[in-house]
Parts: sequence; structure tokens; C-alpha cells
Amino acid sequence: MTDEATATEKPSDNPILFVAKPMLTAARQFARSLVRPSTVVYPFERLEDPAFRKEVAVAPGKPIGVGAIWDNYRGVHALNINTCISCNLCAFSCPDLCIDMVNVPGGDPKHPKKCPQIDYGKCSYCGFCSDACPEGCLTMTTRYELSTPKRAEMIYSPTRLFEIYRTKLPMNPIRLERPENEDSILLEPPLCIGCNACSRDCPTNCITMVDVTKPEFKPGEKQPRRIWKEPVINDSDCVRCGTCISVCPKECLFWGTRK
Amino acid sequence: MQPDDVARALSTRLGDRLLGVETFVGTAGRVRFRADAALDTFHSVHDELGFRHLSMVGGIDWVDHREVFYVVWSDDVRQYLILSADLPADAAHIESATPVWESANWHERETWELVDITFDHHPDLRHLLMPDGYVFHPLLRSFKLHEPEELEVKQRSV
Amino acid sequence: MGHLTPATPVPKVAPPPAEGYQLMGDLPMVDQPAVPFIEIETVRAKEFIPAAKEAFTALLAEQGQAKVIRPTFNWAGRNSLFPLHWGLACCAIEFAAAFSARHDAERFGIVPRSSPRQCDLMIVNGTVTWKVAHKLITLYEQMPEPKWVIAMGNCATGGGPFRTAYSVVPGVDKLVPVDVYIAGCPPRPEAMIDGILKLETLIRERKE
Amino acid sequence: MGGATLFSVSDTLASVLLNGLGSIFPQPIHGWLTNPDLILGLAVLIFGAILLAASMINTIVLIWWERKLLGRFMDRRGAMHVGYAGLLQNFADGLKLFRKNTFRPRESDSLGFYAGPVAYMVTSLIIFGILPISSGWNSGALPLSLLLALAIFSFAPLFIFVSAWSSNNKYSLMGGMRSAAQMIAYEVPLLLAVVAVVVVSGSFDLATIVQEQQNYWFWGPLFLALVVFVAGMLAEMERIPFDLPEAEAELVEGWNTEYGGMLFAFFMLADYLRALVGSILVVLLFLGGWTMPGWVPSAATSFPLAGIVWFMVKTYAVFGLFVWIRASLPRVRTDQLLRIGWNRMIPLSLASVFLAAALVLVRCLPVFGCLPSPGV
Amino acid sequence: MSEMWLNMGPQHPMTHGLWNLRVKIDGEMILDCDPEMGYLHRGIEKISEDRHYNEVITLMDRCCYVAGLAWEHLYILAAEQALHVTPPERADYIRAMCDEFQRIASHLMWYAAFVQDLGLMSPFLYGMRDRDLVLDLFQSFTGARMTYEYQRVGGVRSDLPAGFTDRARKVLDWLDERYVEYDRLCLGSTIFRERCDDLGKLTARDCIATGVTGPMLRSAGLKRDLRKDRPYSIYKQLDFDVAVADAADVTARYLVRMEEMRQSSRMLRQILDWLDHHPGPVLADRLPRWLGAPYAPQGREGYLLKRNYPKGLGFSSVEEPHGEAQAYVVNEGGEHPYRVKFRSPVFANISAARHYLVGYHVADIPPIMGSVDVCVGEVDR
Repeated sequence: MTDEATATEKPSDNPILFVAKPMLTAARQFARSLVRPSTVVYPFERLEDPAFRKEVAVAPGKPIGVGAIWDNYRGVHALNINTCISCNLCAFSCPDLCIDMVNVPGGDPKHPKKCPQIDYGKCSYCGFCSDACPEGCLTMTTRYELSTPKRAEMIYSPTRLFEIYRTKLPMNPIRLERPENEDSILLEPPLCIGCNACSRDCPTNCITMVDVTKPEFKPGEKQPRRIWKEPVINDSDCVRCGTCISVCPKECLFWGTRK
Repeated sequence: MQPDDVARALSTRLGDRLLGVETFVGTAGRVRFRADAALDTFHSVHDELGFRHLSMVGGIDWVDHREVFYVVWSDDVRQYLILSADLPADAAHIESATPVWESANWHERETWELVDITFDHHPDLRHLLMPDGYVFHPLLRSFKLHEPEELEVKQRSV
Repeated sequence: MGHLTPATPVPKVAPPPAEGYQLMGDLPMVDQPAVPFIEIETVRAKEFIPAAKEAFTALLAEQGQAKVIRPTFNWAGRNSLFPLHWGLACCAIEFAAAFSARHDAERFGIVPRSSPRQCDLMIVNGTVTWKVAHKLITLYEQMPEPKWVIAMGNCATGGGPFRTAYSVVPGVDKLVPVDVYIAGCPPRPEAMIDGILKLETLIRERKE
Repeated sequence: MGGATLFSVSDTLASVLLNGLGSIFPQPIHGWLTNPDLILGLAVLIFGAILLAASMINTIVLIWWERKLLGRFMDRRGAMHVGYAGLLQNFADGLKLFRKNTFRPRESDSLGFYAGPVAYMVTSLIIFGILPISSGWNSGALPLSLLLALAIFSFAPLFIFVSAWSSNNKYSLMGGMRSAAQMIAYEVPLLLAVVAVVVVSGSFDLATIVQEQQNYWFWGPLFLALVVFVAGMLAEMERIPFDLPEAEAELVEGWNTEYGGMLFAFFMLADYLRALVGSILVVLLFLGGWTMPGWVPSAATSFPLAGIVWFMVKTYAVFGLFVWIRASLPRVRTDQLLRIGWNRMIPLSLASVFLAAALVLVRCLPVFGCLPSPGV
Repeated sequence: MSEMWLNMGPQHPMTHGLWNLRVKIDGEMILDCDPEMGYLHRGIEKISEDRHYNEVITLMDRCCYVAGLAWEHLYILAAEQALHVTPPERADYIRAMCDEFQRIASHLMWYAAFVQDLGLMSPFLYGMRDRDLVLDLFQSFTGARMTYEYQRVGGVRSDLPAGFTDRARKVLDWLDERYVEYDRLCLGSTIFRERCDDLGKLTARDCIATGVTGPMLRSAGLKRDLRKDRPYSIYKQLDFDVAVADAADVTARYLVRMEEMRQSSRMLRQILDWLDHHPGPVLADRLPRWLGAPYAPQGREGYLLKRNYPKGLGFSSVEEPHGEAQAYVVNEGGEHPYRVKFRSPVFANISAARHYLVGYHVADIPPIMGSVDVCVGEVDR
């Protein structure tokens, strides 16, 4: 059964060497680490510092920084509040449900802007949210030191995430391309009452309400109570967040393939 | 080995207690048998077909009934075979596979604990993953998960 | 030596009169047994010991402790934190990696010990299930004072991705008091060291 | 023994102190204070204090030395942030353990639990009163100091067993049992290896043994005995590869599982005290003690400090060897340990005794002398 | 000493995780043992039923935390079969590369833990140090050290960064030198051989009866490797040997794992060469919307059901670093899997503990359990 065994031959017992072989190996390592041990003296030297990586990579026999590329490390998030369109995609793509959309101070008090607030006590740093972000305003940075003595301090408000954005840490450059055959949002016209809710709440303003011709009603026929407008969705601007579907009171919007 | 070969080999001993062998990509087939033919099926699969290695036992709760499935491997044909039997939801029990495959022991303990399928004549049917005395069977569909309730946070006394 | 504070006298509470109890004047008076002199002296000596202790502690607290003793012991305590050597889940691997050649947490005097008796820091590195909860509490109680707890990673902080599960404790702070939370899933070894350094700053300001 | 010894220094110190103090008082008190017995007693106290301080500081520095060395063997740095290069690390550890809560498990035996570590510590400390560190260290004219040192050295497993048994823990108990078995197995070859040294040097006095090595150190002619002695010493010190009693992988912390706080610090400190004693014994018996090749003996005697420094350098180097072994070898199993002890070590040590006797007989020692001596 | 039961765990340096080995001992001899699992049972199979297909991947990394990418691959293979999706070829190659690097990382972790059990101190540090290099590679294309969330149904998240293959080759060169050093430290030492030879014997017959797989099975002389026997992914195109030893003891397991790392290096060089010359997409382009892209917009409930997405069953089996892992995914047409069931190799390996522990000494427990390579996360799930 074990004819072509590759690992069967054991190194022969050499009683003369006894314990000398491992001791010599350890001594060789000792001599090597006298020059420079592999240790990164952490609070003073950091691997995410590119200059330091270059220095240790060339140290003799110590490829510490060879494999490391830190650009796409998934650390704490950075949020650009200015470009955020409040599309909710991050909150809905989060598998751990750690993102809440909260009001950002400032702006129009009647229609406050909502931006993600992240609870780092729940976040699992999977990057689904930054992958889902259509505008690239929610990205992950290389910062990983998040220890705190208070549990409440682990919840990062949008303002705090914006401060991280402004520190100009290296950010995750990976942008996923959208699939080509993405579904679009379709309308089932007979149900629509033209209430404008979808157009009002669309984060990208890609829904415009256009007039539809009011049909002739025979006298006595029940006339539907509605506004004679219908949404038209601009597919190239649409980020497919589905806000319109969730706000539609009559459930007349649905996912589908546009012919 | 193809599903037809499996069916031919098994039908002699099982007769109409073999409900059929379906094609399953990546395996030799999916044998569906009646629960009362369990030991016969195990014996013939083990002795006659030569599937000597039991890899996995699992249960599925389809709300109206339950399904138990076994994954076995043969070193001769180098293929997997899946055995599956439907059990009624109110009396889900089946003969234990431990006399045939010793490795079924822990798998069946786990399946009993999580999906509430009792294995008759199991040598040691007690809790494996949950603490003793746990009365629920979490992988049933009726067992729902929810956000944890807020418990009191312990503070340092000094 | 400072003033001796008298031991607080135990107030003698008269037993409440029972229901329907009546004072009767013609009851014979019973003589109190005489307390021997030596016994009284013993009681006094016994009182002296706690009083002297208290005074001595007060003296230390007033002068020496704030400036010399407490900072010294705080310095010692924060520079030799022995964490409990145990691994719960994923974070345990990063916990081990923090003691590897690259990160080398021993630089800060952090040496994991296997016995809780010799530890002063419990790093809860992973998911805590209800099955292990009482063992965790036992281990915590076996550690001698002063002791600290670090919740490492999201599972220990609040259950993490598994907090909805039926078997998981939603955060170890429901079982034992937690001093520092380290976010991350799992935190990098550097982040763990950073958490311990944060704990050291807490110990530096310790007032006990 | 000429020159100033440490004991004579403390003797002088005591007499100066007491004479000065006595001169203040009138006659009867003056007479009492300058009593030679009292002076001698004070001298002993001073001497003991100096010894205690020296051994403690040396032990703590030894721990630092091990941590740094181990760090380099493991391709890392070791303690480095507390004090310069981590020198204060072990002081911080000790202070912290001093501050910790002292406790005793409820089911444990009170007397054994407390007395064990203390006795372990004390027996390790006593040996320092016997060991001559330099020619001018102590008067130490005990004719049997070597035997006394080894006898006290072998007390320790007894106390380990007592504390292990009384802490009422299965792991501790197993550690204690292993410790006892190990002691019995390794005491014999250790002593036999020492016999070889005694045969060659012709004395049980450590100082004499060292002086015998003035011309040539014993490690060359008695290499076999050295190997046996080092192996036995490793077992006695309970270090890898013979650290079964506190084998961390299977017995949680071995016999000190239930100990914490100051009692644990006692154990820790006593372990390293014993390591220090072991290294010192190796230096004394085989590496020529404070003697130095090319040094005129009288110079060393008249200036003991140089001898001490040279001695400590050797001691730390020997301890470095132990650390090296610890860094690169796995630990053996109980039965293997006993088998090695009875089946290999004892024949080897017997052979070394015969070898030593033969060497003495044929008077060919200078041939094997590893270092040429200027004097002879 | 009379017989007594000894609880080793849950907090014990031997366990490398959270489980309890109850052993019945007489003096130092083991008479009986009873592993007690479940201290880390997190209900991953149950939580998976509440998550959509890509979100289960985050759980897979935490299920087996030393071999996250291998478990992602396992789940993805089953999910793709259940969902009728085929990944592009380059994604398959990248997944195989992940598998093999993960095998090296996992075996290095095993090496570190195993030698520490034996009392060897510095090789623990060497193993962890070299594992960090592999983790650096992972970090450079997945963005995390241990929990990668890299593979997706229908491909992988992103392509490899520029210059990755050269870096990977450098690390492989470094590791090839280190394997020699590891062998010198362990096999070259007489004490190691005396401790590990004839220890924890588990014959091939017992292995099959108790369902033991992986390096433990191969160390018993049975040449079974799913990468050869049932080639999934692209393993048919690779040239490698199956590491086998026949002594069935701890040394044999050591030899098999060391040889596997060498074979992984050999495979990786082939894969890296292929990746250099075949650029292409890494995510299937004709994906149903909910599967490929990590978007999860509102109004998603019942999305696939409404569209009559075909139902399916998925079964996959991969050679994980610890042994054969299997996944069984039931797709009932919803966007959540109806049932996910995993088979962990360590689960079976531990359940056979009575066969390879009884009759040895207490001091032998750490090396034997170390050679089993316990990862409690995947046992308890």
C-alpha cells in the first residue's frame, strides 16, 4: 500500500550527534538574531509605515515586510459625509447589523441627512459595506487600534468617522465593478398612484415624475384617486439601493430585467 | 459507480424498501430508503458496496417531516454516496448506525441534540455540544433566533 | 503616631418587648456575674489591635501612600501583567501571535501563566458560551486581587457575529467586570498590545 | 588564606561599630558592648545580610540574563521596556507579586502550604553561606563544605513534595511525585560525579578544590564527570529537558499550580537561586572557580574583587549554557528520565570515578590540562 | 496511587482551545478518556440559515480560525453547486492558491503548538514567525490577517495586487529553507525521537472505523487525499505527490505534515506560474444579482422566491489542513440557505481519542493531542 511513500524514510538515528544538531541550529539562530531580531518594536516601529517596511525587508535574512501590502487592509472605516447619499446600502449589506443610519447635525432640519454610524463592538470588518457603497464614500483605513475602557465609546458616529477620513490614512483602493446584467427597478403602472414618494426619497435623484395622459372615463365609471404622474427611472444613475421599493405605498415597484 | 449500479446492488436485499437512487453531482448517488430498512441498508452499503468510511450524519427539519442523511465514502471506487431517509416529525427515530460504522457515535449524538432525531440502540446518546439538561433542539425551524436581551453589566466593586 | 481612633462601640439594642409582655415589679433581681479583670484587659487589647492598624493605615494613607507606595506598586503592577494562558476562539490565535517573534509582547513584561493563581489579567480572547460561562467566573474568582479583565475582540465585547445565537453570552461584561475593550475581529496582535498599554495607563492612575 | 576576606571585613566593621558605640557609654555598658562574642555575632549578621543581598540581586539579574538570552535564541528581544534594556523588569515582577493578595485554597493543608515555599527558599539560601565565591569571600574553612552544600541542595524536592501534597490539587500532587522520583534518580550520579572531582583534588573543601585547579581546570581530564554533573544539575534544577515536575503542557504549572502572590514569588526566586547555585558549583568543581590562567595567585588573593568578577562571568556563561539547552531541547518523559538516570548516568559516573582514579594513579594530569600553568 | 478521573480543560495549556479531556489515570497511566466538547458551540449552522449566501462566508472564517480560506472554499463549492453557478477559471486557481497557502499557515501553526507541547520553546517562536509571513501575503490580497471574507459565490472578491506572485515566491523560498531547520530541531534531536516514536498509534483499520481523516490517516499508510482521489477545483492540473508515512505514530504525523508543506510549496509554484500568464476575470459575469455583488438592498425579502430561482442541493468535500471537510447546502429557492451542515475532520479525529490515548502516559497526552491538531472552532461550530 505504501510503495511510493514520499515521507516514510526517517532520518537515521545518529547517536553521535545526540543533541548537537538542534543546539547548533538554535545557536545559528542566536547568532543571526544578534544582528537584528525579527521583532517589530511596536509602538515605536509600525509595519504599516512604508519606510520601516523597506528597512526591515533588506535586513539580512529577515523578510519581515516582504509580503505585507497595507493599502487594502480592512481597519476602521472612514466616511466622507459630503459625498454620502444616504442610500442605506451599507446598513443593509452589513451581516452583523452593526450600522445604523443616524441624523447628521447641520443641514436642513426638516430633512436631516442620514449617515452610517458604526458600532465597532459588533462590526466584523468584512468590508461588505465599503464594497456596497456606490459612491465610494465609506472606505476602510489601516487604523486598527480601537481599544477603549468604555463600551459606549466603541460606537462611532458619522462625525467621528469623518474625522478619520480627514486624517488621510491610506484607504482601501479596491472598488468592485457592478455586474453587467444588473436588475433594474420596474414599475407596474396600474398600481401606481403617482404619490412622488420614490422620487422624493431617491438618494441619487434619478427618478423623475412624468405626466401620464388621463384616460377618458365613462360617466358612472369609478375614477381612481390618483395623481396623473408616473416615475421614470434613469438606469445609468440608479445605484440599485431599493429605497424606492421600500417607500412605495402601493408596492408597484419591483426588481426585474428591463427588456 | 453510477446510481444505477447502486440501485441494482441494493434492491436485491432491500426490495421495495429502497425508494430510489437519485443522481447527485459529485457523488455516486443519493440513496433514498425507508426508515425501517435502516440497518439493512447500512449493512449492505458497508459490506457489499464497500463504503467503509462514514463521513457525516446530519438532519434536516422540513417542517412537515424530518430527513436524516449519511455521507459515506469508499476507498475502492473513491466516491461518496449519500443515504437519506424521511422520518415523521412527531416520531422521528431511526436505528443507530454505530454497529456498522463506529464513527457514527458522535455524529448521531450531535444530530439528536440539534435536530431532535432519536437514534435507537445508540450506546451513549447524551448531549455533546450543549450543556446537560438543555431541552431545546436549536436546528428545528420552529426555534427562532433573536437579538440578545439586555443583561446587567457587571461593575467593578472597588 | 496619629490619634488613636476608638473602635466603634457595638450599640446594644434592647430586645423588642414580646406581644402581651407585662412588666412585673415583684420579680427577683438577678445579680450580674462579675467579669474578671483579665478578661476585660483582653477585650481592651483586642480592641487595640484594629485601632492601631487603622491608625497606621491612616498615617500611611495621609503621607506615604499617595506619593511613594501607591505609585511604586502601580508601576510594578502595570509593568508585569501576567495574562491567563487560555484560548477561547479566533482571538486566541492572535493572542498567541502577540507572543511570537515579530510582536513579542514579553517586551512589556507580559508573560502568560497557565494557572489563574499567578495571573493578574484575564484576556477573554473569543466567544464565551453559556456552557463555559461558569468556568470563566470560577477562573476569575481564582485570580488574586488586584486583577483586571480585557475583552478582546467583538465576541467578548458583545457577542460579535454570534450574538444572536442561542448558546453565546452577549458580551463577557455580563459575567465579570471588564476594564478594557479591544475592538477587532480578531484584533491584530498590535491592537492587543495597544489594549494592554491602555490598561497600563489605567493602572497608573489607580487610586486604591 | 591570607588577605582580606569578606568575613574579616564584616568583622572589622562590627568591631568598629560596637567600639564606637561603646565608647559613648560608661564602663559596664562599654564592656558589654565591646564583648568579642557580641562583635562576632554582629559580624555574622552583617555577613549574612551582605550574602543575602548579593544572592538576591544576582538571582534577579540571572532571571534577566535568561530572559534576554532566550529572547535572542527565539529571534526576539525579550524584556526591554522596563528600565534600561528591561533590567528593572524582574524587580517590577517581584514588587507586583509582593502586592498581590495572599490566599490559601480552602481544602489545602495550612501548615504545609505556607511552610513549604518558605523552607524551599531558606534551604536554597543557606547554601550561599558555604560557597566560596572568591579566595577572599569567606573564611569558609569547613572541611566538608562540598558535601554540606550538596546535602542542603538535595533537601528541596522534599519541600516541593510537601507543598505539592498540601495544596490539594491533582496536578500539584503529580508534580510532587515526579519531583521525588527525579530526586532519587539523579542524586546518585550527581554525587558520584563529584566523587571523581574529590578523587583528583583530594579534598571535600570547595576552596581547596578550587586552589587545586590553579594550574589546570578539571573540565579537561574529568570531561565525563562534567557531562554527568551538568545533566544531573539540570535535573536537580528542574529545567528543560528535565523539568517534568512543572511540565507546563500536561500539568498546568506543576507543583506551584495553586500558589500565587508572594508564595509563588518564593518558588520562582528559589528556583533561580538553585540555578545560580548549580552554575556556581559547576564553576567551582570543573571550571577553576576564581582562578585565572596566567594570574599570579597572590594577586588574586590580595584583590578579591577581580576574582569575584571573573567568577561571576564564568557563572553567567555556565548559566548561558543551561539557557541554550533550554532553548533547543524538548523535555523527556518520566519513565525515560528515570531510565536515563539509572541506566546511563550511573554507569557513566562510575566510569568517570574510575577514570579519575586512574588519572591520579598514573600522574598524567598535566598532560590533559587544558590550560598551561605558569606556576608549575 | 489509586485510579482517579482528571479533568484536563477547558482551561489547560494542552487543549489549544476550549474543550475538556477527562482522563482516568492510574498513577501516570491512562486507563480511559472521554473528550467533552461544546464549550465553543456558537450555532454557526443555525445563524447561517438567517443570512444570505455571501454573508455565510463571514462565519466560515470564524468557524475554523486557522484555516479560514479552506473553509470558505468548502462552503463556496457547496453553495455554487446548490445555486448552479460556475466560477471563472482564474478564480478557481486563486482559490486553490489560497487553499495551499492556508495549508502551510495552518501546518505552521500546528508545528508551533505541537513543539510547545513537547517543551521545545524556540521552535514555537520560529513557527509563529514564519506563519506571520504567510499571513502578510493573505493580508496583501484579502485585507485581513485571519478573517478574510475573500471568496464569493461565483468567484473571489478581487484580483491579486501587482507584484504579488514575486512576493509569494520570495516567501516560499524563505520557507523552504526553514523546513530544513525545523527538521533539524525536531528529528535531529534524540529526545524528540524517543518521545514521539511509537506514540499514539492508530492503525489504518481503526482510522477507517472511527472516521479519522487527513494527516492522521495518511500517517497510517493509507494513501488517501481528496485532491488526488476526487479532484475538486483545479487540482487535476497540478503535479504533486501525496505525503504518506506508515508508522502511524506521532513522528509519522509530523513527517506527513512536513512533507505536505513541501508539496504545497511545489504546487504553489505551479499555480503562481499559471497566474502570471493568465489574466482574466475573477467573478462570474452572469450572476444572479444577490449572489455575486455584495449588495443587499432594501426589499430583498423573498427576492429569489419571487423569481422562481431553481432549487438545488450542494455537497462538497475538500482536503482541509486537518482532514476531509464536507459541506451540505440545501437551497430552497430563498436568498438564505435552508440548511447548512458541515462535517469537521477534527470532530471525527477527537471522537477517536479513546483509540490512541489509552495505554500511554499522562505526559504523552500533549504530544498526541498536538499531533491530532485540534481546532475547536470547527469541532463545535
